[in-house]
Amino acid sequence: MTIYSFWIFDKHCNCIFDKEWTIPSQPRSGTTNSKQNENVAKLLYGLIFSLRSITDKISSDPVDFLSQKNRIRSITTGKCRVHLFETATGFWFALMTDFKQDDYYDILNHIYKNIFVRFISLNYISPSDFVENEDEKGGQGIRKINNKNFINNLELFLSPLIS
Amino acid sequence: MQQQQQPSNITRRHDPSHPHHHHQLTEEQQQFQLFQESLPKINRLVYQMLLNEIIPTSISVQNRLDESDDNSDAEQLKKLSISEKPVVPSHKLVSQMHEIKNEGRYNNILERIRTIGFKLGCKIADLLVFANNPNLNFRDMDLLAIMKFVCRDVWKLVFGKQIDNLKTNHRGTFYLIDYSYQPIKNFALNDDTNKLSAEELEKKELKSVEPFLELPVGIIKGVLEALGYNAKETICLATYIDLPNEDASHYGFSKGISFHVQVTNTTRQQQP
Amino acid sequence: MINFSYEHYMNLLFHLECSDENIPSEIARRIVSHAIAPVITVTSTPELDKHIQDTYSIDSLYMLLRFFGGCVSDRDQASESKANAPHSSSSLTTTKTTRARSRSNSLFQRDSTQSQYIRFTRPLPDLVERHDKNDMLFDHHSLESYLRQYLELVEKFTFDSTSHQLLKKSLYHNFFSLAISSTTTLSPFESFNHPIMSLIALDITNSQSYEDAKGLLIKFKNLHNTIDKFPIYINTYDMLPVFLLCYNADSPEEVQQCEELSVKIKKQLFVESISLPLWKNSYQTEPFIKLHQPVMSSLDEMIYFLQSDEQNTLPIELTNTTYDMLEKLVYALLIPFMQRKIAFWEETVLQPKKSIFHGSKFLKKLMSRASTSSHQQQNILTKDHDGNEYFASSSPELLLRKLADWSIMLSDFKTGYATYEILSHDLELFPKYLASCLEWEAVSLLMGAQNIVTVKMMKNDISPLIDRALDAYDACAANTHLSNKKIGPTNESTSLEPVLSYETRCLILSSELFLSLSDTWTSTPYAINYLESILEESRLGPCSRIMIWERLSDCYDLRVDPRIKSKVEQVQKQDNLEEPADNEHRILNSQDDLNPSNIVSQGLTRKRKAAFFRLLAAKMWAEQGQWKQVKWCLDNITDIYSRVGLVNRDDLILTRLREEYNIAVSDSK
Amino acid sequence: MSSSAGQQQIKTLKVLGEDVWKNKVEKINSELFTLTYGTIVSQLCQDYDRDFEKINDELYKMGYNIGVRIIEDFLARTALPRCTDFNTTSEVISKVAFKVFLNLTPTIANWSQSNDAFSLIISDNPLSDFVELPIDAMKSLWYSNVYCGVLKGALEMVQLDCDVSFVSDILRGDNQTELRIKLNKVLKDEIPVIED
Amino acid sequence: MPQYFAIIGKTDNPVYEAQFISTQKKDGTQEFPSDLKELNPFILHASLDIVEDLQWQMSPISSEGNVSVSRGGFLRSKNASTADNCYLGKIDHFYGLAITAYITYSGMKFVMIHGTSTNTNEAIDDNNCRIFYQEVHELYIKTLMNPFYNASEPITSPIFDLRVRQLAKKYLK
Repeated sequence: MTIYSFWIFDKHCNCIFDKEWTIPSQPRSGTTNSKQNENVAKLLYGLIFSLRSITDKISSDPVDFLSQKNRIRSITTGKCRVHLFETATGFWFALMTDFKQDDYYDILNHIYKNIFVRFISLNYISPSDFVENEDEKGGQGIRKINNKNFINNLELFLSPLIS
Repeated sequence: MQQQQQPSNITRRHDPSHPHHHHQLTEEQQQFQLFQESLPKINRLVYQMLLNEIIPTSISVQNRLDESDDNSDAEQLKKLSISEKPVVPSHKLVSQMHEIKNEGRYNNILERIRTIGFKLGCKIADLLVFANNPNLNFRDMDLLAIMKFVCRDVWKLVFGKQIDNLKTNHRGTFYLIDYSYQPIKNFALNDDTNKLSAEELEKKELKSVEPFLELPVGIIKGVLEALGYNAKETICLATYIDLPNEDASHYGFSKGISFHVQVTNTTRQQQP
Repeated sequence: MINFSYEHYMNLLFHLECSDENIPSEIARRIVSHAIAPVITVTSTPELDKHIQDTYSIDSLYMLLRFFGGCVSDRDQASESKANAPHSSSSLTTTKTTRARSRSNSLFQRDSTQSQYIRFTRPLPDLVERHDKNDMLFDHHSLESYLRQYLELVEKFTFDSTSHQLLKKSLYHNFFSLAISSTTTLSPFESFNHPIMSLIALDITNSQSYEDAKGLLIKFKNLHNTIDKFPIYINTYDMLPVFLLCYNADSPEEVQQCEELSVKIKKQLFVESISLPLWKNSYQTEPFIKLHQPVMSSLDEMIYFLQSDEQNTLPIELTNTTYDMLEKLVYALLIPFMQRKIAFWEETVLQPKKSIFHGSKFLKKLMSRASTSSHQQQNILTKDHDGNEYFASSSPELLLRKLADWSIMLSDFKTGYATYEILSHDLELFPKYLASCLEWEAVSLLMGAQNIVTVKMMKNDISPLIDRALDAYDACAANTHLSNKKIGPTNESTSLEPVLSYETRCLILSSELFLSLSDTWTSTPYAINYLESILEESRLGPCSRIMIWERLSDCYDLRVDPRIKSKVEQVQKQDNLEEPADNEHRILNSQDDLNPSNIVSQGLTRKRKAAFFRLLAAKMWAEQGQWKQVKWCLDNITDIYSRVGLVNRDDLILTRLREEYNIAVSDSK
Repeated sequence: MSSSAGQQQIKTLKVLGEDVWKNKVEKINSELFTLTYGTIVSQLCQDYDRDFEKINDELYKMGYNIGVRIIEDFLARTALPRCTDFNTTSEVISKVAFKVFLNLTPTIANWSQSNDAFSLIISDNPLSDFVELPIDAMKSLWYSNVYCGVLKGALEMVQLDCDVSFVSDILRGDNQTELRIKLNKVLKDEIPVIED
Repeated sequence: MPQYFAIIGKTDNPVYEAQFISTQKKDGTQEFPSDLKELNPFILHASLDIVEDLQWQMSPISSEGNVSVSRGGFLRSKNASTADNCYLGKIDHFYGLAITAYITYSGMKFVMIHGTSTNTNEAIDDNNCRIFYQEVHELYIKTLMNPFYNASEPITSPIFDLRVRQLAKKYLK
C-alpha cells in the first residue's frame, strides 16, 4: 500500500495543507504546501464538491439523526483511491493512496483527533481559521498549515503506511 | 558562580508519589486519594483552555484600557457598540505582543498575567493545605519543603504533571525545570504565509510563548506569599532551556522551561 | 558638658536636661550595690550641730553628711554643674564645673569594685528606738504616700512634651530602691542595714577635747547596756568607731589641735580620727551649690524632704573637701576594716566549719544531715526583750551571715555566694533566716555573674533558689498566721505584713536583677513571673501596684530574641538619633520595622504584650487621677496600636481613655 | 417539544455523553476551575474598575475564542455530525457537550413557539461555587457569561448563528440560572468563487 | 461562658470579629462585663505575640509556663497530621480568661478569648474547641475561594457570620 498525497480543505473552500510523497519509501521526501499543487488542489476540491452536491441530492434525509448523510467516503479510479473525511466544522481531509486499501476512515479520524485538534485547534499561537478577511474566502485563501509540530507528527504517523 | 556549584536533584529521589517508585501507599495517602477522587470533577481540557485564554484576554483588556485612555470622550459611544465589534481571535491577540513598542504597555500585560497567577497561587496554597494532603510534610517548614510542595502538589494539581527537576543551592536559589510545560506543549508558531526564515521563526515563536510563562511565575510567587515569603522578596524568572532529548523538540514545543526562583529574605529559616 | 551619672539617673526628675541619655542595661546591679552599701552612723554633739546650723542652716552634722551618701568617687553633689533649679529654663547660663572629672562615673564603669557606695544614717540609739517590733522591712503605706508625692512633683516639673521614656524608668528605679533598701531598718535576719562604721564628731572650734572624745567613745561602746531593748543581733564591736574632727581651716591653732588630738586618740583610745575643715572664711566668697537629696535614704526622710521646700546649699570647696575626707574614710578605714573582719570570720567561723568536711562532698552531705540533729544545740535562738527569738550577734549563724553580706557589699560575690550556700544548710529549721539567706544566695549569683548567666543557670540554680526562698517566706507567713490564731483576735493582716514586706522585696529584687541580664529573652519570663506574684500577694497601694504593672510592660518590651536583638537595638538607636522635627519620617520608619514581613514580629518579641500592659496601666492611672501618667502611657502605645484596626474602635478602652484624658485636662485648665 | 429528537435519540445522546465523560477525558478538580475562573473575573473587575458591562463583554469574548477551538475537540471525541435540527442541537448541548466538558446536564426548557429558541437551566454551576456577588455587581454582572461566548463560538463553527445570553442567575438572587439560546439562521456553506 | 473570637490577618488586621453570648440561662455569666468588652480586642492582640512565637518556634520547650501544648513550633512540629498542627490549644491567659488559638498555614490567626464561667474550674473542652476552629477554617477557606473576596480583607458576608455563630452555638459552651 502506498500513500501518494494528503490534503486538507477548510469551510472557505481553501486548501490549507497539502503533502505529496515523491519517493514512497521515505516519509520526509516530497513536497509540502507546494505551489505546483495549487491547481491539483483546486481540481480535487472541485471534484469532491461536485460529487457531494450529487450525493446530497440522490439521498433523502437520514432516519437516524446520528448516521452520516450520504457522504462520499472514497473516490476510486483505476490507479488510485481518494479517501475522504469530513467534520461538522467543514474541514475535509483527503488521502490519496493506491487502491489496495478499501477504508482509511480510522486513519483520517486519528489525524483529525490527535494531530489536527492538538496542533492546530489547541495551539494558541496558530490560527484555527485560516482566513483573515473576505477576500480569502471561497477558495482564494493564501494561508497554509506549516507549523513543524503538525507536519512532523503527521509524517511520523503516516510513515509506516508509506512503502 | 559559587551558588550553583552544588546543585542537587531533589524531586525524583525523595518523591513518594513519583510513578517510577512503587511505594506502598499509607492508609492516610489512600484515604486522601479516595477523597480527591470523590471531589467534583471537570474536563481537564476545559481548564487548560481557560488557563491559556488568560493570556489573550489580558492583552485584550490592555487594548481596551488603552483605547479608553486615548479617547475618553468617545468612550460612551464605544460602550454602546461593544458587542458589535468582531471578536479578535486569540492567536491574533497573542501575536500583537510582537508589535507592542511601548514597554509600559508590554509590562502591564505581563504584570496582569502574573497577578492572576499570583492570586491563583495564594488561593491554591490555602486550598491544598486545607485539604489535609498527607503527602505534604511540613515538618521542616523551610523553603525547600515549600518548593517541593510547589513542584509536586501545585504543579500536579494545576498542570497535571510534576516538575521534572528541582535544583537548589540550599541558600534560597532554586531552579524548577519542566521539560514539557503542559499548557504550551502543543504550541508551534504557524507562519501562515511562509515568509520567515527558520531562525526568525524560532525567535518569534519563543517570543510569542513568553507571556504564557508569566502565569506559572505568578503562581509560584503566590504560593510562596501564602506560605510566608513576601512576594517583594521573591524573584521568579522563566527561561527557555534545551530539551535533554533533542528529537522531542520536533514533535512538540521545542524548549523546556526553567523557573528560576530566588528568595532574597530567607530569615525565617535562619537557625540560631 | 554634663557627665551623666548614676545620681542624675536616679534623681532624673531633678535633672530633666538629661532625660534623653542612655543607661546601661545592668543599672539594677548598680542600684542593688548602692542599696546594700555600708551604713555609717553619724553621732554629733549639740554644740557641733548648733555650729553647723548657724553657718549653713543645716540642722545637724548628720543632715549635712547624708547629702554625701552614694558613690564616693562620683562626687555627685560637687559635680553638679548647675546652680539653677532643675525646672528653670535658663539652662544656658554658663556654670563652673568645680573639678574636671573626665573619667567615667559609676554609671558606666564595668567593674563594680571600682565604685564604692556608702549610706549615712542616724546614731544607733535613734535607730533602735525607731525599730519596728514586727521586724517589718518597709511599710507599704509609706511607700505609697511617697510615690504619690513624687508623682505630684512629676506633675509639677514636667510638661506634656517632656521626654518621658527614661524618666519613667528612673521613677520606677527610685521606687524600687526604696522598696529594697532602708537606712533605718535593723533587720534581725540580715545585716545590710546594720551600721558598719560609727562616725563620732567633735567640734574643735568649740574646744571639744580628748575628754569629750573619750566620753563619747565609752558611751558608744556601752550602748548595748545603756539602751533599753538593745537588739541582741546588733554588736557594737562589729562597728568601727572613727572620730571626725571638725575645725576652722583659717585657725592654725585648730589645725594643730586636730593633729594632736588625733594622735592622742589613736594612742590612748586606739581609734582613728579624720578631720574636716568645716569652716573657712573663703567658703563664704565661693559660689554655693544647691544640694540634691541623696538617692538612698530612709523612706521617712524621703517623704519629709519631698514635702519640705527647704533648699540646702554648701560652698563648692567644702563639698569637695568633704568628698576628699570621705574618700579617705572609705578607702583608708572602712574597707580595710571590713576586709579585716571578713578575714577574721573566715578564719574563725567559716574555716572550722569547712575543715570538718575535708572538702569531701559525700562527707559533707552525710555530716550536714547528721548535724541537724547532733549540732542542734549550736543553733539556739535567744529570746529578746519583747519575747521574740533571734540568733544573737555572736552566734556563728549571724557571723556567717555578716561574712556573706559584707563580702557582697565589697562586690566579692563569689565568697558571698559560697557562704550563703553553706549557711543555708544550717538554717533549714529557721524559715525566716533561711528565706533571706536563699534569696541573697540567688542575688549574689545574679550580681556576680555579670553577663555569663546561662539559660541553664537560670533554670537550674537561680530560679529554684528564689522559689525556695519564696516558699520559706510563705512558711513564715503561715507560721505567723497560726501563732496569731492561737493568741487570739489580733489583726491578721498587720501581723502578716512583716513577712510580706520581705517577700515583696525578694520578688521585686529578683525580677529587677533578672532584667539586668543580657539574655533578656530567657530572663524576662522569670521577671514577669515574680512581678505577677507581687500583684497577687503583696499589699502594695494602688499607685505602687501600677508601677509594677508598668514594669511588666517594660519586661515584655525587653523580651527580644537574642538573634534579632542587635537589629532591634539598631532600629531604636536610629529612632533616637532622629530629630523630633523629623517626626513623619520616624513614624514611617518604625512602621516599616514592625511590618509583619519583618523578622521583628515573628514571635521573637513581646511588643504587643508590652503595649497591652501599658494600656492596663493607663487605665489604672486614670482611676487614680494621675493624668500625666495616663498621657505618657497612651503616648507610649500610640505607635503600636495606631496600625491595628482591631483596637481603634470608639467603643473600646483606648478611645475612652483618650477622651477621659482630654476631659480631665480641659477641666484642670 | 419537537418530536424529531425522540426519546430514543435522547437516550443515545445521554449514553454517548456519559461514555465519553467516563472513559475518554482526563479530569481535574472542579474547585480549581472555579478558583481560576474566579481569579480571572476578579482581575477583570479590578482592570475595568467594576464596569460590569465591559466585564460581561470580555468574558463573552473569552468564551467565544474558547468555543471556536474547543468545538473541534468535541467533534473529534464524539464523532457527531452536524445536527439535522435545532431540537437535536439542544439535546447535544445539554446531554453531551455540558456533560463531556463540565460533567453536568442542564435542563432544556422554555422552547419558543417557533421552535427557534430554548433555555438551559443550569443547576450546580461549577463556576459559581463559593461565589457571593458584591451588591454593585448584583444588577449588572453576568458572572458566568463565558458560557455564552463558548456556545456562541462553537455553534457558529457548525454554521448555526445564534444569540446566546443569560436570562437569570442564582448569584443575582434569581430562582434559577437560565441561559437562552436563540437561533438566528443556519449559515450556508461557502461555495468556491468561480475564477475567470 | 461568653467568647470573643477574631480572625487576624498577617498585619494584625482584623478580618472577622464576633462575640458569642451564652444562651444558657443557668450560666451566670452570659456576656462579658462591660470593662472586659472594651478590653477584649487588646487582650487578644497581646496574645498574638505568643501565637507567633509558637508559629515559628524552633525548640519544643516553651519558656512561657502557661502554654498547654508542648509540641513546639507549629510549622516545625513533628506531628504527622497537618490539621492537628493548626490548633494551638490554650496559649495564654489573663486573669481567669483563657485564650486559645488556631493558625492556618497561610498565617491567618484565629484567636478566641474564653470568658470566665461562674464555675471557675471549668476547663476548655479542647476537642470541641478544636472542631470549632477546624470548621471555621473550612468556612474561611470557602470565603477565600470567593473571587470577590481578597485575602485579609474584612469578611462582611452575613452568611459567614451566621454560620460561624451556628458553629459557636454547637461547639462552645
